Amino acid sequence: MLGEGIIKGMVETARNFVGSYSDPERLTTVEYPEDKIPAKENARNFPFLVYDGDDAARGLRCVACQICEKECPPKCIYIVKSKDKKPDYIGKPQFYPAVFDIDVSVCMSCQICVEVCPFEAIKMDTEFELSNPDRFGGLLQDKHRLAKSNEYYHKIHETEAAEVDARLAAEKAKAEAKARADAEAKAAAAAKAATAAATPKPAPNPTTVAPAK
Amino acid sequence: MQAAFAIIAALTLVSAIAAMSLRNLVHCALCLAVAFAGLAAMYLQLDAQFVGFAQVLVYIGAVAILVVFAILLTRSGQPVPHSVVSRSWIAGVAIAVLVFCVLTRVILSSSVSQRSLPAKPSPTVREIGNQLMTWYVLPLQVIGLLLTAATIGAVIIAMNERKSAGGDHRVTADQGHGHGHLAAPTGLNEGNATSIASETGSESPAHYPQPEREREVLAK
Amino acid sequence: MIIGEFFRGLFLMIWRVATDQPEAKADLLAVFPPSARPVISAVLTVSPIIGIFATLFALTTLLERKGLGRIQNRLGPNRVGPFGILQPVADGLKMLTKEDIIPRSADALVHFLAPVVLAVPTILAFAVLPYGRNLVPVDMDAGILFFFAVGASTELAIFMAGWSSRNKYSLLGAMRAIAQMISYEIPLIISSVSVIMIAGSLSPVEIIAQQGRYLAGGFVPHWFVLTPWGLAGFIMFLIASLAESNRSPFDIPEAESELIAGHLTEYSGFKYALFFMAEYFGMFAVSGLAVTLFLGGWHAPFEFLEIVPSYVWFFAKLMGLVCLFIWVRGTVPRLRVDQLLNFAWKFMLPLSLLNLVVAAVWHFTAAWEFPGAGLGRWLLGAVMIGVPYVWLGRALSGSKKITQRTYRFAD
Amino acid sequence: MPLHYYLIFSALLFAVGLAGALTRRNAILVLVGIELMLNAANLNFIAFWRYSPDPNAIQGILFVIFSIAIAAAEAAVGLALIISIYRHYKTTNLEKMDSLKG
Amino acid sequence: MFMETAIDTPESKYEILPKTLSNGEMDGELLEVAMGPQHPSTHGVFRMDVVLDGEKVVKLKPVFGYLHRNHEKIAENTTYLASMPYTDRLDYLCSMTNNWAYALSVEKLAGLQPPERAEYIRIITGELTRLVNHTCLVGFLLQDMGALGTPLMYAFREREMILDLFESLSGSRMMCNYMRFGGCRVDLPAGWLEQAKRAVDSYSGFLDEFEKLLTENEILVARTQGIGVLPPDLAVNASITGPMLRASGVNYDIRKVDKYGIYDRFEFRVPLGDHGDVYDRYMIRLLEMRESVKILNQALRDIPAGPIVDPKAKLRGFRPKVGEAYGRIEGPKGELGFYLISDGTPNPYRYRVRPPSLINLTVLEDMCLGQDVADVVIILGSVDIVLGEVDR
Repeated sequence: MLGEGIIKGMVETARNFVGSYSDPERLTTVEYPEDKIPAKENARNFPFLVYDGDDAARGLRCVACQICEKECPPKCIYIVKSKDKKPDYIGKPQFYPAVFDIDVSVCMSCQICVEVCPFEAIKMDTEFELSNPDRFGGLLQDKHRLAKSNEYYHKIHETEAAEVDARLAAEKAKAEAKARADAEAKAAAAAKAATAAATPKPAPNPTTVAPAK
Repeated sequence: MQAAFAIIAALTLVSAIAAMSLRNLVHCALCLAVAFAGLAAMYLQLDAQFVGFAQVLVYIGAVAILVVFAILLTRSGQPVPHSVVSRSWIAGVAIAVLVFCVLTRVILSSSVSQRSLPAKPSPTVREIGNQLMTWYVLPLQVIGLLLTAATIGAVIIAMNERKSAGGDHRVTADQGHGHGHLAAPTGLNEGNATSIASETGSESPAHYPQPEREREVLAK
Repeated sequence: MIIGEFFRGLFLMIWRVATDQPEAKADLLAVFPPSARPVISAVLTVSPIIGIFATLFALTTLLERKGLGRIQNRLGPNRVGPFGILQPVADGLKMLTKEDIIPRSADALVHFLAPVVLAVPTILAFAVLPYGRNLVPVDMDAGILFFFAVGASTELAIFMAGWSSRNKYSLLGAMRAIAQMISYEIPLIISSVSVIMIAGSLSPVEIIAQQGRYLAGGFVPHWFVLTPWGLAGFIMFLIASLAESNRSPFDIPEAESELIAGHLTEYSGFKYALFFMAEYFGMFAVSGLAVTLFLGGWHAPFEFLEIVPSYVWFFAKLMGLVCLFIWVRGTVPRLRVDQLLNFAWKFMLPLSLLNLVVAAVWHFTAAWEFPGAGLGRWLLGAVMIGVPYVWLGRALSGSKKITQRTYRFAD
Repeated sequence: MPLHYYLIFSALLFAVGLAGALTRRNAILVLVGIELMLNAANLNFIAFWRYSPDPNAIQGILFVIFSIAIAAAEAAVGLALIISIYRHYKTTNLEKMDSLKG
Repeated sequence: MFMETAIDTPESKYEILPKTLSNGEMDGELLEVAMGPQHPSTHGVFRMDVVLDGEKVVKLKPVFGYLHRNHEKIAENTTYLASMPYTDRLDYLCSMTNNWAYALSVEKLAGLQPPERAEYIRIITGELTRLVNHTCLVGFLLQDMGALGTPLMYAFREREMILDLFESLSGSRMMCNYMRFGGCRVDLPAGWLEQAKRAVDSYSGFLDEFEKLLTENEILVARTQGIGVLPPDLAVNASITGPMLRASGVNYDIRKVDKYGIYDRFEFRVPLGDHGDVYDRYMIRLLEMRESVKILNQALRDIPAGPIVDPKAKLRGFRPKVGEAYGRIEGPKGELGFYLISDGTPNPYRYRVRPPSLINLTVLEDMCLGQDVADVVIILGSVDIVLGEVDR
């Protein structure tokens, strides 16, 4: 009969109307500035640079190898390598980024920089409230704004950070053990040991790893 | 009373003149609606409520709309390059003025026109209805018949005559304008669909059986 | 002295209105010189109507947005004021402060006049509705005719809006609007004619007076909606009034997904607000007429509830219908133009004409005396309107071969 | 207010309608002119009824009601004719519709 | 005009074409309307130049390219991996299947084989994506029909659950960028499968609710049945794929034809329509969602433990050997394929997308001729386009 389907539909909407009061599960809306959905552990928004210890300038893991700059699909990373070197977490002298800029307005949050980084130096942040009245300067993040501590990394990605730390600790232990063994052996092999130290995972010299183009 | 009459009369007359003299036909139609509204107001002023409302309902609600529709359907809304009045417009105006003069002469010479306003009558709707259904029932029926005939006639006249207009409006699919670009050769049936599928797929046509004719009733 | 009299009159007026007493304005008018009285009286009548309906308009927009939100499992507006109550104020301020854009090629005068021409008749329509026992602005002998006459003149305003915008969508929307409004005016009028026939009057006051009785010990009101022809007429009146007020599923003139906003496309700011307001006013007016014709006007549903002031019932019924409109809007998709016209001409028109016959039969069977005559009458009327309903409904959908489809499944 | 005010006004309206019907080129406006003339006549009926010695004889009103109905029918048919002619000639200019041949 | 009711003759669509159109003149009674690029229901920046006779369409020209982003050329100038996030943006409603199709073609090129668990994850995410897409589509379609948001909001309510799943899996709700060559990026987080099971279980309830709400609605039925008919032969000749093709009654589903991934292990059926009109396209999508729920139930039940990436796969310095490959999947909108030529460098030599949205759009005019303006909107809605994919 004509009208039957419409009445069925109206019963359905009435059920939803009542349901929205009796069953708050139906309301998926979150009233944003007051309530926030807790960030998922895997959530990603924009990259940041991890540093160990307290000093952002000294503890920065990035060695300015520029792999992420090359792999970045929208090319939003800009790196200038330093002239001098500073010791990394193992103690080996490495370059560090004199300039490390990420243009957040260009970044598309794809996480590829994180995946290709051999040094666990760049990670994804869950912070998304970056709106800014300055369209260009305000969204161009430099090294100082990007640098966040390892503790912060632990806070936002607990499982992942624990894995990363374990891996780095293992590598450090391995490297130290090797260095100790080598130091006990010969002074002449010391130079060779330095190159061998990081063979398993982090490449010894970034320039050799970067894909030649 | 006098003031109200003066205002209504002036408004009606101005809009009637505008309706007859403006270049843009849609403006003419809108002015016509104003003139009709003014006349309705005048009926109300003469204590003829029912007629006044009927005037609004029929003239503004229907006739003015019909005029507007006709203007749109005949694309007369655009301004015309030539003069809007005919070549013999002077004669037309002269005749109108003449008619007006004659009428005025007659009105002013008549003794009836000097009659003053009698007491306010109270024709109820019920009374009008009673009259219509008793003394005037034949005219009412005739009007009903006329309206029916007019409706049918108008529909038939204005009906789209494309179907009978014939050849000059028709183009075939091929000479059209690229409609044929995807038109399939006739006779392509499901068998062809199967063969196309087998070209792209890696399996043999046997793997694209026609779906079983198992019919599932949608209703659950 | 005069001021004291004035306030006494004002107080008396409010008191008398609140307690359903007649001659509410008399004492207040006595304060003024006789020559000024007609004007003052008109102002005293018109301003509360406009004020109340403007408030109702604001509340309804909020109610609609809240209700639709809940139907859609959203929260609805809840930012401005507690529970979003001040949202209409914010909307109004936004509308008023927006730039008033007139397209360069538009016909500026007609473009300007259209919202005004639309707003005037919709407000005029409130003049003949009885809001309470002694609350009728103009007790007109041909009140219903007046209502339909002013209702008919809104079409021209919509055409003006659509044509003067010089926008193809606007023009299409205006053409659709006119076609729709003319088509649905006929079932609207004919379905109310059945009431006029039974009541024997075009006066809303008289029609309500005829519905003022109670049956079955004061628990069954003598409303026209409780008769077979009245129920059918009421439903048809509601459907037609949905179309008249351009509400979903008949919101074809401003079909958002097809014609952007139809005749409103080129309007902004205050003019748009006027259109919006006129649309809601039209909805109130036509719902008020439905209440008057079919739902017993300001009469209470049960006799013992007559002690509640009459206007409360009127506005309660009015808001009930408005909520129904909102509910329908939240459920159904939009019809297409030709289907809409088909529905009007091939379904609503024959059915409403038939309803006239049913009303006549009802009138003439009133003399039935045998036991169970009341029930028999009811059933006769119900069958007379129900069978053609089913048949016409089938014919209407049968032309498109609407069937329950089955689907094949391939493994 | 004497009756002849209304009558003269009605005559004026009639003359305007007549002038329009006689001078305009567009067929629609000619029809509009005729409508105006009909309205002027209706006004006469109402005015005479109102000023008649026995206003309870409502023939004047009934006449106008019939006249309105006829005018509506006339407008509908007339405009349908104009649309039909427009389909044929692609114009609504009366001076161009001068041949009997289709 | 209002007296001419319902001239509904799709078969006479060529008859009403006036001759004047071909020599550039407009007949006095025709109205040319540009629907779009700024129009509420063109699903993005898309334009249809429509010639109307009253409200009937006599000519329709789709104009697209407003959203062209040079996707294919960009991909030829970046590494294989760097194109992966760009595929998310093709059809932004279903990034998972886009990722999958691209990963599949690169795997063909490089000879990688994803492990078992990765295949299962792909099936699960792919079918979830199908649910997301079809849910959105029916919501948008009904919105176009004027149902004022209610079906759309119900659809979005359900979609939210799946997007939550995607977010906890890949970190992003819509731009998942989750598949990798030879597997997936990360393993399922703890509790994900249970959450997914809950979401899938509640989906049948939602579909029931949705069908009760509208499928029997007289207005919907009258608006959609017999509208925008796509005959099967035309559909095949225009290489239409996906639900649109199946609604026309042609049994062609790449999940069955190619059995890519591990689709041969799952029990599911392919619904087919008989009329090829908008109603069939709508119903086919609803029925397909029910089939997807079936697949998901099986996959969530059977998913094994194990690695998620082929150990041969390399992230950095990925250079497939010289060759070409075409990988295709049954995307929610139709056959989504990626054609790649490798010259041994880190960048593909040629990269070409077969976008189902674009190819399904080619029959738009044939479906719309003789219909009303109002129908054009719902026909376009039933084609299911995403302009990101059409314009690339």
